[in-house]
Amino acid sequence: MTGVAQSHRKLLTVITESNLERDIVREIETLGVGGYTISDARGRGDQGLRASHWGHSSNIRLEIVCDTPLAERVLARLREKYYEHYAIVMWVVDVEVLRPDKFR
Amino acid sequence: MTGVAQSHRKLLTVITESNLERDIVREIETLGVGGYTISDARGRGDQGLRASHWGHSSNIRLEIVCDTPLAERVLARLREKYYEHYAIVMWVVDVEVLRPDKFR
Amino acid sequence: MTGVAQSHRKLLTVITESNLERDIVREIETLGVGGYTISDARGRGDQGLRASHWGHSSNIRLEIVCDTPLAERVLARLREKYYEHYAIVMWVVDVEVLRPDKFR
Amino acid sequence: MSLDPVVLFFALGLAAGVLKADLRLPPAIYEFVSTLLLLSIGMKGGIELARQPAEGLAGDLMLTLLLGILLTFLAFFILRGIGRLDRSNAAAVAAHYGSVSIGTFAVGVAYLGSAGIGYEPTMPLLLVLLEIPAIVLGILLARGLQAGSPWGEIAREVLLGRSVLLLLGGLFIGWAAGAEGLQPMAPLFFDLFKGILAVFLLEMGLIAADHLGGFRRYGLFMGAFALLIPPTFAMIGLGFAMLMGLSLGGAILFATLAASASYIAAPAAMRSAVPEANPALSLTAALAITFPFNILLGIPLYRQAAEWLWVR
Amino acid sequence: MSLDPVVLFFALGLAAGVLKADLRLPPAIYEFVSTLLLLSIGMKGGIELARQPAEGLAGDLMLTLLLGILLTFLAFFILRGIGRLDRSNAAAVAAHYGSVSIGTFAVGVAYLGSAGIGYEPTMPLLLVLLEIPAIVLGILLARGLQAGSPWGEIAREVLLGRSVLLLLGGLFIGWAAGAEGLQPMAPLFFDLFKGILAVFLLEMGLIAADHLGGFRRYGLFMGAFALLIPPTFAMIGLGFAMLMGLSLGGAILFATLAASASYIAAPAAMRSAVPEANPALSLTAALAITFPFNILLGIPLYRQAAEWLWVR
Amino acid sequence: MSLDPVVLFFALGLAAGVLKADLRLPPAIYEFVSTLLLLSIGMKGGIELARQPAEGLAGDLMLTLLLGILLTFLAFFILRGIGRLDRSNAAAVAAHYGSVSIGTFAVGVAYLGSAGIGYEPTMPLLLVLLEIPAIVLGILLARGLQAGSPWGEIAREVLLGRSVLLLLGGLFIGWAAGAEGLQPMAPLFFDLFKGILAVFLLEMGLIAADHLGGFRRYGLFMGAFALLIPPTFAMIGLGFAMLMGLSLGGAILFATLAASASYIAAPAAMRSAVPEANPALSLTAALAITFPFNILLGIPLYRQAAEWLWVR
Ligand SMILES: Nc1ncnc2c1ncn2[C@@H]1O[C@H](COP(=O)(O)O)[C@@H](O)[C@H]1O
Ligand SMILES: Nc1ncnc2c1ncn2[C@@H]1O[C@H](COP(=O)(O)O)[C@@H](O)[C@H]1O
Ligand SMILES: Nc1ncnc2c1ncn2[C@@H]1O[C@H](COP(=O)(O)O)[C@@H](O)[C@H]1O
Ligand code: NA
Ligand code: NA
Ligand code: NA
Repeated sequence: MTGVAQSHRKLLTVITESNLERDIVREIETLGVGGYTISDARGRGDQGLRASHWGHSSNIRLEIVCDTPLAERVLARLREKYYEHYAIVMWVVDVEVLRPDKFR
Repeated sequence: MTGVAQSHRKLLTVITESNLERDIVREIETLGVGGYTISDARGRGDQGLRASHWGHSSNIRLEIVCDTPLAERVLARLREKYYEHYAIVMWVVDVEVLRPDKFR
Repeated sequence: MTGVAQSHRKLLTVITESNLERDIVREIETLGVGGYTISDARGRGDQGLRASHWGHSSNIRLEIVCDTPLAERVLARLREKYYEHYAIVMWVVDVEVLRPDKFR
Repeated sequence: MSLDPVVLFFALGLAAGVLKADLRLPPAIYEFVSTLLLLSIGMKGGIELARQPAEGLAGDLMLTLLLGILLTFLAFFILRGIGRLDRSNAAAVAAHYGSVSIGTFAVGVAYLGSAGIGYEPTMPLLLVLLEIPAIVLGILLARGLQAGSPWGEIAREVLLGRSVLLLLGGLFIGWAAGAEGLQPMAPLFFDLFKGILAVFLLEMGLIAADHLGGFRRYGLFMGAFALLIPPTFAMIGLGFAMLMGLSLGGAILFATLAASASYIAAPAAMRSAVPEANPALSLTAALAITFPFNILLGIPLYRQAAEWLWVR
Repeated sequence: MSLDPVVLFFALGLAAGVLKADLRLPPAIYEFVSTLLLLSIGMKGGIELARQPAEGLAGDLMLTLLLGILLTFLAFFILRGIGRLDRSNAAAVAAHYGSVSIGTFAVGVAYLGSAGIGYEPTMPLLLVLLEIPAIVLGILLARGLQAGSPWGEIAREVLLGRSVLLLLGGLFIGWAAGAEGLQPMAPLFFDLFKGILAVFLLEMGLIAADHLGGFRRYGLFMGAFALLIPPTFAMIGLGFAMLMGLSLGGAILFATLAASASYIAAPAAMRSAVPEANPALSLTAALAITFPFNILLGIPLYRQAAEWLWVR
Repeated sequence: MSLDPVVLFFALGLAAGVLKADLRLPPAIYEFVSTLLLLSIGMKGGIELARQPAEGLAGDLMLTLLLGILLTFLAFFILRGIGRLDRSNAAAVAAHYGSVSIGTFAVGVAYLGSAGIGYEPTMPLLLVLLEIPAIVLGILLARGLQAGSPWGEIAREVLLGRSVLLLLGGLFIGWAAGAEGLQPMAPLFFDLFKGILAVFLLEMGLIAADHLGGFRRYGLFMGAFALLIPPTFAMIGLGFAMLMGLSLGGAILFATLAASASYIAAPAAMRSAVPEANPALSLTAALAITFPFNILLGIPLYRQAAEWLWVR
């Protein structure tokens, strides 16, 4: 991966229930996440179809670009807190960023 | 790519016409895709601007995390069925996931 | 990264203020970008929370798949024009694509 | 031959669209507004139906189906013969023009309302029936009777489409509950009808403006087609209306239906069943020319023609 | 025991949903429509309250709280004892049935309006009060008085929930401005009420249809529970209404509240406080069985029972 | 000096916002509601205009432009001189206060309606004219007459902005169709006006609450500025209203316009033309202080002042 930009970071993507938004945002901010992006989504997974136009069963798509240690902490925390009872899926990608200072 | 998470998978992203949603979902489920995420999008490509607020010409953004063979099957099938006549674009990224069992 | 698809490109993701959409699209089209995808988003960063349901403070999420030189030109141009005064964040990922001709 | 003020909203939307000004309403509002219009139209019909049961309905339905088939064939042969369009595109465009536009029908209903002219309560039913054969025929003309055609899926899409279901649902509710039962809902569904139609037309003006540009691309023939087919089909519609013995108001609405081109059901069906046809071609014609022509000039024109024939 | 025509819209939505037809309105419209309903109901109550101040309110409020607690316990023990549900699921379902459904209440209000039966202006207040204890109790039954429970957060969610706030806000506005002050707003909030309710019920029909499928999964007991609890709870509600000395209309509404099951506040609270409970179980029962039962059969039934008891 | 009940909805929104309760309506509804308000206001003006053609309009327009320039300069020098703001921020805030708020104007219209006071039909035209010079001047004050300024783009944004176009479009439709022609649309555009305004104000209360927090950051001077400028500008507006020979109602509305601060057109224009200015600074002042002040206290106050001057 030769860089068009200067620094390497992790992009953590989380798909989960929209009703968790408030809670999850509070959680990741406590862990030190300073920047994130959220958009609305629908989908299917082990918990079945989550495509209702209704609050009860729609998803959000949360993206966090940060360094590896923080990504690991966030992954661990979300897994521990939500994996058992909620619809949630996470994946991680390597990204290059322009201004590393903006992403811890 | 050293892992914050344990396993490697492919993330296939498809941008296409919203009116294909029902059809494409049926198609990928037939191929064995058990999980996917969809959000609404707009954009421009070879088929021109697709940014109308109207059903006729808006896009969806479909994401599937799965193993390489399944990604290849999905790519091949969508290419064969939709490339000729529909607005569609696809790309693939390497991702790390926490629980490989959730992604075939 | 062994290829399920044939060619390598860069995926540039830009998160920025929705009111810049018109302006940024004009800018990247001038630079030669032929295809892009936009969706609506909210989030937090150095400029604070941008989650109002109101036009003033919501975000867009812009994705461009293109070759490395074009990605570099777009990055440089957006940085120069918007970094100082606007809420904006960008990152780059390596992607594989099926039909390289669709992405410059 | 005066215009109904509601079309001024269409003009405002068109002007804003041409100036690239952002008057666009969110899609959610467009859907809300069109849902209310469809339910209103259906309910009005249903209430009348409960009052004065339709006679000779079977014959009218047959003739309506026949008209749908006739118009689609006619459009197809003109497009192939004179326009030299390839088979798929000719079939797709023909399906649009053989089918109907509910927005145009709503303007017709408002127009008759202002003019104080009554019409048959079965019109929403005829509308639904005129929407369908053109779409089926369009697909047949494009693909023949191949095995591979997803007929089941297409039937679902057409018969259970939003507009068909809301119209028929409204018709049923109006019929079952009657004028008195629906009295408490009248403020939303009947009193607001024309205001809601105004909002709808503002939006249609913006959408039409989006498609105006398409014209330079598709040239003179398509422009002439989109402009001349409506009055021609309207006259054929008047002929059928005579055969069916419709009232003056019914005849005007029936001609309006024949003259109108679908921009919701047909495009969706053609996109999935005839993907090789260029969707922009049909939409440009239907939205940017035929729709404005019908609501601005057509409807008053068809009224004059009908009056000339009916009140002789 | 005649149906109000507004439920025909529910039937249309249900039919469309079962046919998998896409009549769904965008979520934005659903929120708009429910906001208007909540404000209307609150404002109506507030206007009456300003006119005839409530007497003996404190006693009514106490009894309402008591009823909420009683119904939740009753549901819980039936679910545990007869249904053999595990503790979390029993508690979650009990919270839904001890609490109330505002949509059901709105249909009750429309029903009384058509029938020309008045009711106490304090009903919206009792509604709010009946919404709350079941949720708190549901959490307690599931988790006990553990230290870890996020009570602060839960209190916030329930007390500052959209529906509670809009109802109380409307009540306050109606009380402060009075009928005369709100006169210019009557066209939106009062004249459109029933039309808006029709749109809301159309949507509810579609949502109910989505959950119908759940039933094969949860079996006979849950079906019977969702069908038998409403009339049972309604009778208990009538008993309390008698104790409180409510009017005929007030008693019918109070019974309707007792019979109804929450599908907005309770699901949200249970999801965050009792995550191990299966949310589909409660929602299926409340939305796909209890809600339709109440608006189609229940309300006229509770009216008959109340008339029998009140007009003796 | 009594409040109009419609502001109770603003208070409800504000309270909910401060309590961080989620009463927010989807953006689609906000746009729908504001579109209806803008069209209504324009149409009302247009209908009156058709009835009694405006005399001496040219003079009024000139004076309105002049007022816009005067207010912007005044605000700028106060912000620079007393507030010690840097040039860009002073210019941006000045543009907001030299321009107008349509929401405030709508409350003024409703207020006069309740009070039974008439006003000149040209007010929507003056509104549009007062919106523009402040924005242009604000950019000039920030950047000087540099070559690089995207004037074309800015002119587009301001002149073809949603609110300008809807107001002028409504004005034109009202003028062209007249009261009689618009009669069938009155239920939506006129009867619902105040209810729709109530929904709009509920939302504005929530938005204002979002910006309340900004105040601790920007300190005492900005608070005082946002509170004292409105009555000051209102008095200057009354002076101009006298020069223009406006009626009592016209003068109250004109003062209200002068007192109001833009929170839609100006923020958008400043963000793109003066990006170095802090957008939160102007918005906080305009939304969290000036808007509430004007609708809660200002309008009744300006009325008293106007009555004192006009009815002497
Ligand atoms: N393999 C996958 N690829 C993409 N998105 C997924 C995948 N699996 C699940 N999701 C998303 O994550 C949400 C929750 O997943 P689950 O917990 O498996 O129900 C689903 O509703 C989907 O939107
Ligand atoms: N290079 C690209 N980068 C990102 N998105 C693209 C690109 N090209 C096309 N798209 C998206 O894919 C859709 C269909 O593309 P096309 O088939 O080229 O018209 C467009 O409307 C865009 O949303
Ligand atoms: N570390 C991050 N990860 C993901 N998105 C971010 C991050 N930082 C900022 N953003 C997004 O970019 C927008 C602008 O960022 P900023 O310029 O830092 O305010 C924010 O509103 C977020 O939506
Ligand atoms: Na036709
Ligand atoms: Na209950
Ligand atoms: Na001002």
